[in-house]
Amino acid sequence: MEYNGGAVVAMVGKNCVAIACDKRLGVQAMTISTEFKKIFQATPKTYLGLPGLATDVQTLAEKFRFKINMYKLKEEREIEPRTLAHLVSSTLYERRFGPWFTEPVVAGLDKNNNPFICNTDTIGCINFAKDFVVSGTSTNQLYGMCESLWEPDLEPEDLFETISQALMNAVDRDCLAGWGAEVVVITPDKIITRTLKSRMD
Amino acid sequence: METLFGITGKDFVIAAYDTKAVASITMMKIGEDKSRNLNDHSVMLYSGEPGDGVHFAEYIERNVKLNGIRHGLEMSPKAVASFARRELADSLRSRKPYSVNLLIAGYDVKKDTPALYWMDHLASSAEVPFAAHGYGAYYCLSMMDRYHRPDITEEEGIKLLKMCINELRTRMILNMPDFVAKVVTKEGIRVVQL
Amino acid sequence: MDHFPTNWGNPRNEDGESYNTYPMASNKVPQGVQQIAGYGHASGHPTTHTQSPVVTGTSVLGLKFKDGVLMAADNLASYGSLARFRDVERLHKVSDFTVIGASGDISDFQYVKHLLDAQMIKEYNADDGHSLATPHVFEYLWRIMYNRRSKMNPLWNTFVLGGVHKGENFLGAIDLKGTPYQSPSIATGFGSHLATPMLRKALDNAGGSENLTREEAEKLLVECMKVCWLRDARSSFKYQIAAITSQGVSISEPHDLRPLTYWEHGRDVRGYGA
Amino acid sequence: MMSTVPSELPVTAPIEHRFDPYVDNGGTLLSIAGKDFCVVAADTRLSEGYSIHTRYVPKSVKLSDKTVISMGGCYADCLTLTKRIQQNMEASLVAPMWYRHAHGKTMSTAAIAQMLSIMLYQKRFFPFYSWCILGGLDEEGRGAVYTYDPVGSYEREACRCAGSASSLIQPFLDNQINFKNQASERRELSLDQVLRITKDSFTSATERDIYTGDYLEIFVITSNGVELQKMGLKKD
Amino acid sequence: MTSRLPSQAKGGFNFDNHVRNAAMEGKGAALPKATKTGTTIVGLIYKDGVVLGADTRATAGPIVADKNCEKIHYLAPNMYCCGAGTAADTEMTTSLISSQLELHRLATGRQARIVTAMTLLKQMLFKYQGHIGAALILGGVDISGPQLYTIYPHGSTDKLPYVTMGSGSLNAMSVFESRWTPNMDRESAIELVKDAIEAGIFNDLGSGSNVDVVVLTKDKVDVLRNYARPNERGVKEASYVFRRGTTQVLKTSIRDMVDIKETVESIATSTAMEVDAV
Amino acid sequence: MDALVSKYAHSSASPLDSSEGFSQAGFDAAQQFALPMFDIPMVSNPIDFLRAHTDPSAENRIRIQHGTTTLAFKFQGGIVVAVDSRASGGSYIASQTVKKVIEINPYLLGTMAGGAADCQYWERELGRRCRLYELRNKERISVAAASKILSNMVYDYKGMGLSMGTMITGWDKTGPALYYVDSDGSRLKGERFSVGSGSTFAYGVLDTGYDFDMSVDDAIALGKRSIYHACHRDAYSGGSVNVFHVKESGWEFKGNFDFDKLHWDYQAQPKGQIV
Repeated sequence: MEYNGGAVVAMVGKNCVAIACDKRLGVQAMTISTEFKKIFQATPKTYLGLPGLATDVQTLAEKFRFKINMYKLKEEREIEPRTLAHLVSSTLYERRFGPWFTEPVVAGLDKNNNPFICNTDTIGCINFAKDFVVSGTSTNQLYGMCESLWEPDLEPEDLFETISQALMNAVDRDCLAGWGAEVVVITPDKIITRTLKSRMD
Repeated sequence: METLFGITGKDFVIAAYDTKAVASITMMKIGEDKSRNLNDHSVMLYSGEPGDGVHFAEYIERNVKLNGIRHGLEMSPKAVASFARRELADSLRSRKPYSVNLLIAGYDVKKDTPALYWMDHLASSAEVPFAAHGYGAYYCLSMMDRYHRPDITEEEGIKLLKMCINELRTRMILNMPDFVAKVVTKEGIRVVQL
Repeated sequence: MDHFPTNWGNPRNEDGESYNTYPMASNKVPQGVQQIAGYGHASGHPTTHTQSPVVTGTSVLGLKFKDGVLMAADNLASYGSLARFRDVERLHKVSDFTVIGASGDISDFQYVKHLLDAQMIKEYNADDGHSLATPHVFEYLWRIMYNRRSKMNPLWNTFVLGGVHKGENFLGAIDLKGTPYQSPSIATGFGSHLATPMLRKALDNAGGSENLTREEAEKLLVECMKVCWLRDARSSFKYQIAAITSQGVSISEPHDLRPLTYWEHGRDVRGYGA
Repeated sequence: MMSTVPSELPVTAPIEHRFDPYVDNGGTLLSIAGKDFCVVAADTRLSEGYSIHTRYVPKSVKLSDKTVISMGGCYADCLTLTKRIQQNMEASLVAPMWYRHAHGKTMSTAAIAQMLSIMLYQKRFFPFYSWCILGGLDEEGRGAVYTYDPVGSYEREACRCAGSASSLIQPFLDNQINFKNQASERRELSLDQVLRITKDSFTSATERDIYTGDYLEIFVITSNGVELQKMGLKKD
Repeated sequence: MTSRLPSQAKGGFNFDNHVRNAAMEGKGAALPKATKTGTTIVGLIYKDGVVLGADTRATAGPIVADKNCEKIHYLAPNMYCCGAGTAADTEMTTSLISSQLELHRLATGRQARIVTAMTLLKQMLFKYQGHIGAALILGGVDISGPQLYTIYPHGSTDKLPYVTMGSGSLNAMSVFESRWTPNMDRESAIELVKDAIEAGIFNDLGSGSNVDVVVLTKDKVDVLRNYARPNERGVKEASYVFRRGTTQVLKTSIRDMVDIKETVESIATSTAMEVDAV
Repeated sequence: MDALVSKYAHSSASPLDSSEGFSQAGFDAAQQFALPMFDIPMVSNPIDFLRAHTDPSAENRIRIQHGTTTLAFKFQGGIVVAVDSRASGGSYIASQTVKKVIEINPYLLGTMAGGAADCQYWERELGRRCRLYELRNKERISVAAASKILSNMVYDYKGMGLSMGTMITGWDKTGPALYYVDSDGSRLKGERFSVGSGSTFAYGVLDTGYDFDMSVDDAIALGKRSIYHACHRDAYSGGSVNVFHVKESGWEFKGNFDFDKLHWDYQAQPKGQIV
């Protein structure tokens, strides 16, 4: 986890969800890239966040893309976020004794446009939350921020402000995360992706 | 200590490597080629565990060429990088993992853009405007930050590279022999002796 | 200097002496280093200390109530898993209004008893009209414990001190690392897991120790002792209770827990499921 | 990996080969400086491992009408250090004359701050396991917060949180007190606002940090002296 | 080039990453922690059945990862299982056994017995020699009456009228030892379980938040999720909603969702389907 | 009077466990000039003890804060000193506002890399000694002598876990002087130094942009820029940049520049020509 650094957070708002990540790729102390995104679109209204060891992030992103596409081909429908969460969980638990070093986050709207978020630990224990989930090297900082800032039923624009402030202030207290941030707000009728202006140290 | 550099510019990529071959405390050879041309528009530089680099690079080279012959299409740098990353990631989970750091420099003929991929021994890959491997990175990344622009010319690129090498020669405690640069453009791959 | 920041501030591995000259020859000790801790014996061999308890007592319980403080402890001193001494008194009267209870190493407890008694005698001899009250004994005991841990030679005990001073009830504990704390209820050793929930719950229900009568408190403490005996393998059914009120200290004769326990349902327990 | 079967429960008298003189007793403290006030707050839980020794132990001590010290970490070390500070405020370490008697005044916040740094460094090779925050008013009557690492590196800041939930609360303070990442909103905060932020910091931290909880003690230092407020936190 | 498709799950654990992870650990990289349930879980037998109880805190080190997780897992219609230890292990183990029990039920055409579940669990855990860190309390009612078992991570089991597990087990046990009696009625049994869990919640830092209770009798199972909520969050003193536009943005892209509505228009062929029945 | 003090200072000691952790030393004027006193744990190998408790894997880890990228260089107009302001404990950023230039006196500056407390304490001690030197000799101490005092003091504790990598700069009779002193006992006189985990990044920019004959403004800009680039690439450096200029009349503080602002300012500017 600490080798490459990085953080992901997801939050529930009123009929919307938001997921955000930092953009650093480091090798321990040295920053290599500031354009390394850790969230991936799984379906039109579901995103998957994968903070952790960069090589596993990339391998798993490919793996999940494959699995999600296979699901779509077999079932002739998009995978539901809740189903995706279980897919993630069993994929990770398969490696119970040699885990992938990543703690995935799933955020999206289900077919009835109800918000869904969850995260899992490295071996696939799902944590279904109704407020927010955090993951990566800045988890402590993010927990503190979200616990204080989050409130129920935020409109998409307010949710954007809250999740952005939570993420930026959290990674500003973490040596290994930061260097830019990206926020995706998913609402029933649009997806708003924003790149934040943040500290680059 | 081995050092690799990569710099992209307006219409080219420069990939440079030092030509040292070292065993234990002995310099075995100067003038070693640490690169492989994967196809007409991509080149791979490697450093790391002796032997692993050559074997891995040649393995990738063969497969990239094979792919090109089979499909009659040249793999883009991005495809090459994805393929190499996946192969390296898989090898890490095998009994005999390769331990190599890579730079893949290429020119995407279709998109008409240069591309540079940085990859470490754990198979984390990132597309970057410039990159370095080895201890040299600790001195030169900041210099590249300082002087690099997306639209530099090839001449400026070589100049920047020379500045970096010069810095290593002043600051690094190890003997820094010659570097060789490969320049990838739309026209193909050229070797530039520095 | 090592340029990697996570290594800063701590000795580096290469500082580990390859010539193995530790303990340092005294001329190598920097001039400014204070000798409170020394480098070991003059012989050149390091000082070694007992680093584990030998004969031990288990939990001590303490509870404040309306008019004072109750304490309880069983009479067993174990030697590993052997019930070695079955009539040891682990509650000791320090002064007219102070009782100390000890869990942990019994010989260390005896040493501390000696320290406290000596201190009390000194106070008595001074004959200046003052005597050390419970908070003062607590402070003294804390310094002893902290000082010993700082010398890396701890007294392997957790002490509970109960008393009454100027109309205030006092109940505090100090562990082998010199951590002092006070609380309306205290349980050491295994009792911290078993008895603490019961004591805290009873205090919450009563709305504080000032609403707890002596009868209620005593009943509760006996119940806790019973639970401790049922689940703590290093405990005994024989126990004593000490009461400290404005009237002074009274330490009871040993009581027996066996008549209070119920074993009938054990008849239905057979096997482990297979 | 730790499992939670009873046989592996921590027992208070550990059997180990090497004596570890330190223990982390948990707890969180913070201090915020205002224009003419300073707030020092700490929870009161004293824990070891998964056990709560006591729900109420004061982690902050009033040193003078202008200064309050708050400490977390190994409670025995913290309390010893506090006593030493109090002793030295009467009798200075360097020259054992009674500070108050020698100088005819109480030590100023800045003087205590420097003294504490030296006292901590004195134990450079056998450190006090304690995070200290010194809050008070400076000579001009402005709020001052001094923060320390365990061996005495110190700095004056606007606000700081230390202890087990420090990494949870500190970014929140950066955001709300120092207006980090929202520079456009910057304004002077009143005592009332600071107290609200303090309380919310602790209620939030209590939710997520298992070592923080029970009660909250807030010392408010103004030119009128030191005032203590208490409030309950969750007890689980 | 051979097919590079990721292999589909074959079942069983995959150890491919083990060598690499061990190598990384050897180089000093800290391995991430799995979520643990510090946990107090209890169970008791009363007059008509079994009551199971659990707290709802999941921890990752000193941090609460989930404030209201479910630790009482469904196994079969007549049995539930409380889990303590590594959260993923308890979750996966119980769901695996649950599906085996369902298959067993379908194969035999009978309600599964508690002892069957217990045996499946202990055999699985024993096989993994404690590496699967699940400490379980299994309770249910079958033809031989109410049953209560504890299963330890190494595969040993116990059969007792009242049991506790997890880091708060001793706290909860003190409540049982002082107040449990045989043949309790439903109300007092639930109350006792609640008190035992609360003893864990308030005295063990690994346990916290709410009390979940499941009551199993011969005919009925009552899942009393969040039966008691003794730890409501403290009310916030202020709202921290930011003024819109506080956060500085470099780039925005908005993608609108387009609803593709497929409407099927029926073509009027109303009479074609009529069959002359004459 | 001394007798009275010492009587009270000792009277409370009990014969059984005399030292209760409080200092009970009597007054001794010579102490003012002696090396400071430190407590050592009473174990056979105190260094092992300290290592065990400060190691990242220790159970109750004592996290000692550390500071990071610092540089100083000589040029025709004196010396420029530039530093970042981040202190981290592990990967947690403990502070973004640390003062890493220690003002020993109006003519001497020390920088701070390594254990923050080590630098602060010993450079404060150095300041005291420099003042004593001035009082005794009625002239300012030379930079060479000051750096030697520091080097000698910390060398006494070599191998015990101190970590200090500092640059002592100032202006004395010989003109501007720059010394690198570290806790291993190195003391180097030089023209251009950078210390800390981000130092390599700073060197890269500093070396390529350096020219002895540069103007004061250019020198300050170069120092600022070098630290900025180190902060950008190195995770353990950041916060803001503090710049000082040492000249004949003493040092002058040239300002504190927040990294965030610097970054977006530099981004807006055209990049320099490759020289």
